[in-house]
Amino acid sequence: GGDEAGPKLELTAALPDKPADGTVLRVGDPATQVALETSGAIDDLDVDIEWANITGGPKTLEAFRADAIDIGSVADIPPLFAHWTGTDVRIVAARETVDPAAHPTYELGVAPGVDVKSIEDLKGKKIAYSPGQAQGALVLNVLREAGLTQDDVELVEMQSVDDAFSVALAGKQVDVAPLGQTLVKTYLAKYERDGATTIPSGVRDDAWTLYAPTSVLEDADKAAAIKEYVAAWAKAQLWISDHPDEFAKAYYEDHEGLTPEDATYVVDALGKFTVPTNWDEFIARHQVTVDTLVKEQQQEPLEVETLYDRRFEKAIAAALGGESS
Amino acid sequence: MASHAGQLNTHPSDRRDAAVKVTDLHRSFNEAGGVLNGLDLEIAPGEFVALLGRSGSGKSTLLRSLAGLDRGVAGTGRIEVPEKVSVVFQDSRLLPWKRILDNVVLGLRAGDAEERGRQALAEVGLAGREKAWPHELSGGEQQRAALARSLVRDPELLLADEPFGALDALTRIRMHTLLRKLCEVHEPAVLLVTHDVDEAIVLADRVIVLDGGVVRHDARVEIDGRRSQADPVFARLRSQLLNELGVEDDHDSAPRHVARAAS
Amino acid sequence: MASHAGQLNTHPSDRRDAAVKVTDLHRSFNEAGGVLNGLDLEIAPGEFVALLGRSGSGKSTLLRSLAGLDRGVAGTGRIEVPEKVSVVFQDSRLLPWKRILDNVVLGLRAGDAEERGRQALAEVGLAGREKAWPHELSGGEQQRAALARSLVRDPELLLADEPFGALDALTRIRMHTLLRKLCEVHEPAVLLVTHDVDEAIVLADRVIVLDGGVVRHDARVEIDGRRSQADPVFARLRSQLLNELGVEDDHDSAPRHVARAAS
Amino acid sequence: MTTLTAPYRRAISSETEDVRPLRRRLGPGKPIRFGSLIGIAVLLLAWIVGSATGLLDERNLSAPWTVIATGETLIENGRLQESLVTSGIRAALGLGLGVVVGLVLALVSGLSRIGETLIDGPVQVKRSIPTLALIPLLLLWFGIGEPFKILTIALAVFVPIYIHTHNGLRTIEGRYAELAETLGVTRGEFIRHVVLPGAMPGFLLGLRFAVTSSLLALVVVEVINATSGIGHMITLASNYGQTDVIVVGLVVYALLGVTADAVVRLIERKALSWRRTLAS
Amino acid sequence: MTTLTAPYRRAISSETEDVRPLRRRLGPGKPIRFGSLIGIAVLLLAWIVGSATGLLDERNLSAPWTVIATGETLIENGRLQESLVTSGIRAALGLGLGVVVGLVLALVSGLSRIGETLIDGPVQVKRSIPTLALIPLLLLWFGIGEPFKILTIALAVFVPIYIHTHNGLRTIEGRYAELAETLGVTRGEFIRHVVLPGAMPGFLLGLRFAVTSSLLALVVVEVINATSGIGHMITLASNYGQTDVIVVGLVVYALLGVTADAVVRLIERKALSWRRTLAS
Ligand SMILES: Nc1ncnc2c1ncn2[C@@H]1O[C@H](COP(=O)(O)OP(=O)(O)OP(=O)(O)O)[C@@H](O)[C@H]1O
Ligand SMILES: Nc1ncnc2c1ncn2[C@@H]1O[C@H](COP(=O)(O)OP(=O)(O)OP(=O)(O)O)[C@@H](O)[C@H]1O
Ligand SMILES: [Mg+2]
Ligand SMILES: [Mg+2]
Repeated sequence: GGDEAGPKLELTAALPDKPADGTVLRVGDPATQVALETSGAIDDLDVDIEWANITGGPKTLEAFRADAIDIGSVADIPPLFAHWTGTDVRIVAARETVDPAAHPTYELGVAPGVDVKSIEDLKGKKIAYSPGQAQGALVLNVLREAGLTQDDVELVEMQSVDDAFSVALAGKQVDVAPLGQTLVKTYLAKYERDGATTIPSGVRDDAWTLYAPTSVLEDADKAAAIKEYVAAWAKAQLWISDHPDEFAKAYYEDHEGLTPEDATYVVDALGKFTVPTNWDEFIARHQVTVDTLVKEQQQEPLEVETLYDRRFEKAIAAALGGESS
Repeated sequence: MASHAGQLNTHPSDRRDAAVKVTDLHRSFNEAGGVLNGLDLEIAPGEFVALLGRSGSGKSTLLRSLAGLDRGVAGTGRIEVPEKVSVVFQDSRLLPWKRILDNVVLGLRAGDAEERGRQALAEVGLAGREKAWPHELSGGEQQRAALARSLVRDPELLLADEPFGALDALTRIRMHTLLRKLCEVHEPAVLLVTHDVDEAIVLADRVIVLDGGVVRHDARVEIDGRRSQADPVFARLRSQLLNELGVEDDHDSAPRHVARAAS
Repeated sequence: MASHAGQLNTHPSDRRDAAVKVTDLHRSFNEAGGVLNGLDLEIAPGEFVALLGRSGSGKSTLLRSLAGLDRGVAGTGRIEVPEKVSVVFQDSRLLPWKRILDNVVLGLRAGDAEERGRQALAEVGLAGREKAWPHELSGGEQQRAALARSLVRDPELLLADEPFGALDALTRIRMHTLLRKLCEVHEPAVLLVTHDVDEAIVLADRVIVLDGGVVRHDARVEIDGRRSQADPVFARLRSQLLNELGVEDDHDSAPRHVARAAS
Repeated sequence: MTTLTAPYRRAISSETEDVRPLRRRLGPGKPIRFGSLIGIAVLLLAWIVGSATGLLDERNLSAPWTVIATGETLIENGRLQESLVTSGIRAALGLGLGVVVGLVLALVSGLSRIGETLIDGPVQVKRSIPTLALIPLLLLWFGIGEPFKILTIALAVFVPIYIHTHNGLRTIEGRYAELAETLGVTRGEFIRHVVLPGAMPGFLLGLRFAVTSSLLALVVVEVINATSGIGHMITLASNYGQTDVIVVGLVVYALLGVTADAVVRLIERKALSWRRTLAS
Repeated sequence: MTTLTAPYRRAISSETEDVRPLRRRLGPGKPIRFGSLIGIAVLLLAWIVGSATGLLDERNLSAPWTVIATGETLIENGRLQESLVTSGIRAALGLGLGVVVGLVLALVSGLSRIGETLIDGPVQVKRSIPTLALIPLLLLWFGIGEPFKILTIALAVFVPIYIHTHNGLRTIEGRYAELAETLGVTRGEFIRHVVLPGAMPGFLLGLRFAVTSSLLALVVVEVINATSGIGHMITLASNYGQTDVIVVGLVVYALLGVTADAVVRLIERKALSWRRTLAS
């Protein structure tokens, strides 16, 4: 649980510079942890951090609600669902990929023998669709880009647990399913010879965020700690971009147990990261996604800007100085 | 020993009056009819009563009532029994998961329980079988182990349901002697069910016959000293009891076909 | 009936020679010593043999050998028995999950099985109890149900292990009569274990005594017609058998303390 | 004389008395009617009080009234009923199939050593492996349609049925098998009259587990290609973090589970009325 | 005379013969030594042959040799041992705790109707609810550290222990309780000498389920904030679609499960040697 709370801080008040001694920030962000440890930057960090090996939307949200972590690392969808289901959160950091078109997070896997060359060909196809997950939002975004509606395709509702999507493709249970980069590699390795392919989704899916419950940000000490953390986090993302081999080894190989080849592949596929010091575009793109979800999933309309705590935008900018765009 | 779970009525005036006092006892298992129908019975302290009766006449039912084991059975009546009651069940009822000696000393809280258990087993002729499992004993051996278990705990009232049914003549006589010896030392009241009229007369101070759910016949055995079948008193009592049980005094009186004997 | 699972040796020459033929039978449960030590026994077809013996002398062990139920027991010897063997176990062994009638007709493949079951139950005095559960019967009633189950299937060999142990005198006589009647009709070979010497003499063509793991004594009962205890031949045989069992011919001969009888 | 004569049952009429020796009862005594409902009521009360006093955070465990309100909404828009029907059919089919398979395997393996040799090991292997990890293989073999779901449920169900029936069967007292041998019954009769009734207590205990297994398996199978069903409802809600819907789902589970268990135990009491146990 | 005299056991020496009446055996007969290993060997053989002939697609179920190679790699870089140790400690602690809790609850609920009233209902509710759905509450109460993991395993374990022991206890033959009452044993002695040995078969069957439950629960708890462990290894591998690693994990599970089961069954045979059942 959270230790004794620090002084209360308005969400609009300026961020304090230093947390009180003994403030511990509980972070669910293993990739950054590894990056900081490998680069040695962790020694420069001024706050006490308690790392939790937790990532992904549902798990971080669960951990927030259980007051088990203070800040989590997810794509741009989980904060929306957190908001829509009544957990007040704020996005405190944002990351993009340098060349998103060449380094998509997801590609569309196409089942062996199914003729889909571009997203326009999706009409009439069976598409794996996981409503609550990032992959689900991606499918809706893709349909929007392709000028299709849900009625033009057959959405097969299933959760993207583990490799369920690639298995469903291999078994020709669905024609198309979004696959993360790690699964793309194994999927093609296994089924390319049967005629399996992947196509680019054509939509940006590179948004990555750090988010925290509002209650954490209202704690002056925690907020100060997060300010320090996001700065270190930003530098770590850039370090990752600059040291792909070291990161591949440290994180994907040693921490996640991939083979060296797979690790290299994943890092290459994900490309270089950039940490924007101005969030305007990032928020605008996020709003498009939100609007799609509002339209297609009948969610409550949302001005996504309100989910961003832009005090940290400045903190990140200050930390990075001239290092990033 | 039965623990003092309930209200403890001590009647100093009753003392030595009766060990067992049963008044107007009714028990029935179903609407069809009662098994015990207003039975009255009194057993003096130290008195040895043998209980005879047809198969299904309610002997075990009565014993279970006296032992307080028939909570679920419908009926009325008043039963007074001493605190320390020991029961030898009609089935030997050894715990199958305990070796013989452990079965015998179960619940025995004396310091020398083990030693007494061994001795009791030796007395019933099972020395050396202490470590056997119940299923490794013959029928008669099981019965003797159950007897040893009962005797080792010096009850005030011993309820024994055909404790010698599966024993051969010699072993049976040995058990009689043993039981009698223990009775002389500890003077418990005894209610012993048996089908053997001779056994009843040899062992008991009083023989009662259960029939129709009541004590139909109640005969004091007035033979002093050695009780022999040859004794005319013995023979008369025997004949009388057998009659009561519906048999004329001969172990077998049905005509036997000559044809069969010759085959 | 035991099925023809094995090699079927038909010896036409043996016919009517012997129903049971046991040669040099050894059985032991542990290294300590054998229970049966080279036992030889022959029973003619239709012959009624009563088996006496001390408790623990191996009577049940012998019966189980004959019934082919001792697969796990170490031993040697040759046993020949007829195909249709029926066993009355020392415990009544009713299936607790079947009502009495279902227990009796279990495995009976005659068309009128149910009817015959009912009749058998009536014959052992259990008419009207067809639908009772085994645990609702008294000890003697269970024993009679088990007897009915055995008799209803017309065996060539009946192995009965103390089938009357829990019966009162009258019921016992009735069962004797019933058993004898059935034997006359179907002429099975019978090996009946009993502890009651009188019963053995009354019922059997031959009485054998098991001791030390062999047949120690083998006496033909040469009494024609009604067998009465009063008959001197009966009395002599009785005395002789009791002697063989280690008892002098009196049901009880231990001295009885006067002090106790007076208490 | 010291007598121990506490009234056990009061006199039926004024004339008759019923005084029995009172022995300390060592068994559990008479069943309390609807006893197990009392425990559930206590649980419910704790929930209500906890929610009302704020001891239970509404975000982690919705309050009962929230759950009722959400439940009403779900019933109004028909999702709950639809889910119940879909899941009910799936669970029932899976349960039926699993019970039959488990029973047959248990009989074969219980009655012949060769059968046991071939069946028992693989079943132990199966039950050591998380069902979730088997899903990819099952998907490949059975597709993502209803057959996959029903077979997966059956796979979850057959294990407790098999183990319990096999165990129940193997622990039938040997003397009853001896008896059957001397009665010369056929193998079929032996199974019908001795093995099945003798293994019945084990089977019924297995059934209690099987029923809950079939319900729990719904959560696993309805993750894939399901558009309705209680498991689907819960999974979806937990992805969205809709605590109130999850709790509605859990309440439904609890209701189904407790009811099914009570039904099996009722069957148990009826079917095993011949037993004289500590409980009776 | 028609005799049925097939040799049952051959003569030990040339002089002694052993001819016994041959009766059709209705029980399962003598156990085959290491019988259950044969079934597993057959399974293994099917896997090998299937993989070699290509009937089993390497992409869905890695071939045994691939699995061995992967296993070697995992052992070389120490991941497998580390996972085994971490998971082993977790499972053992959870199992121990769960067994104790389950046993105590079963005794209280089995021997007193009031205890049953309060305990039995909630346990049935607990076991009807998917553990996955309980995770949020457990996280809230116990945090995300080791205590959470061990307690969650214990929660999964105590259910079969409770149910089986309770059932075993309640089905002890009533006549043994009667006997104990007439022997005037104390409640403690009754529990020690009658209840526990009488419920032992039930308890041991429950233990067989509890052991696998503790292993399976690893997959659930090691999803959350774990950095090593067999469950974590499998989850991670399936995130990345590493079929071979998954299968290594499953093989480890199968090995652990089958071994643990065999151990419990050995204990069963030793502890219950007094029984004369169809199996003996
Ligand atoms: N639990 C029961 N339910 C129904 N009837 C029962 C039950 N127990 C006993 N009876 C019946 O009550 C009668 C008396 O039974 P009880 O056991 O007392 O006889 P018994 O005199 O001991 O006979 P036996 O000499 O054969 O042991 C019998 O007819 C029996 O069938
Ligand atoms: N399974 C067994 N294991 C070890 N010893 C046994 C086993 N069965 C019987 N015995 C022993 O073998 C001996 C003979 O037993 P058996 O049952 O044949 O006696 P019995 O003559 O029938 O005695 P009873 O008249 O008491 O029934 C006994 O001493 C008994 O303890
Ligand atoms: Mg009786
Ligand atoms: Mg015997």
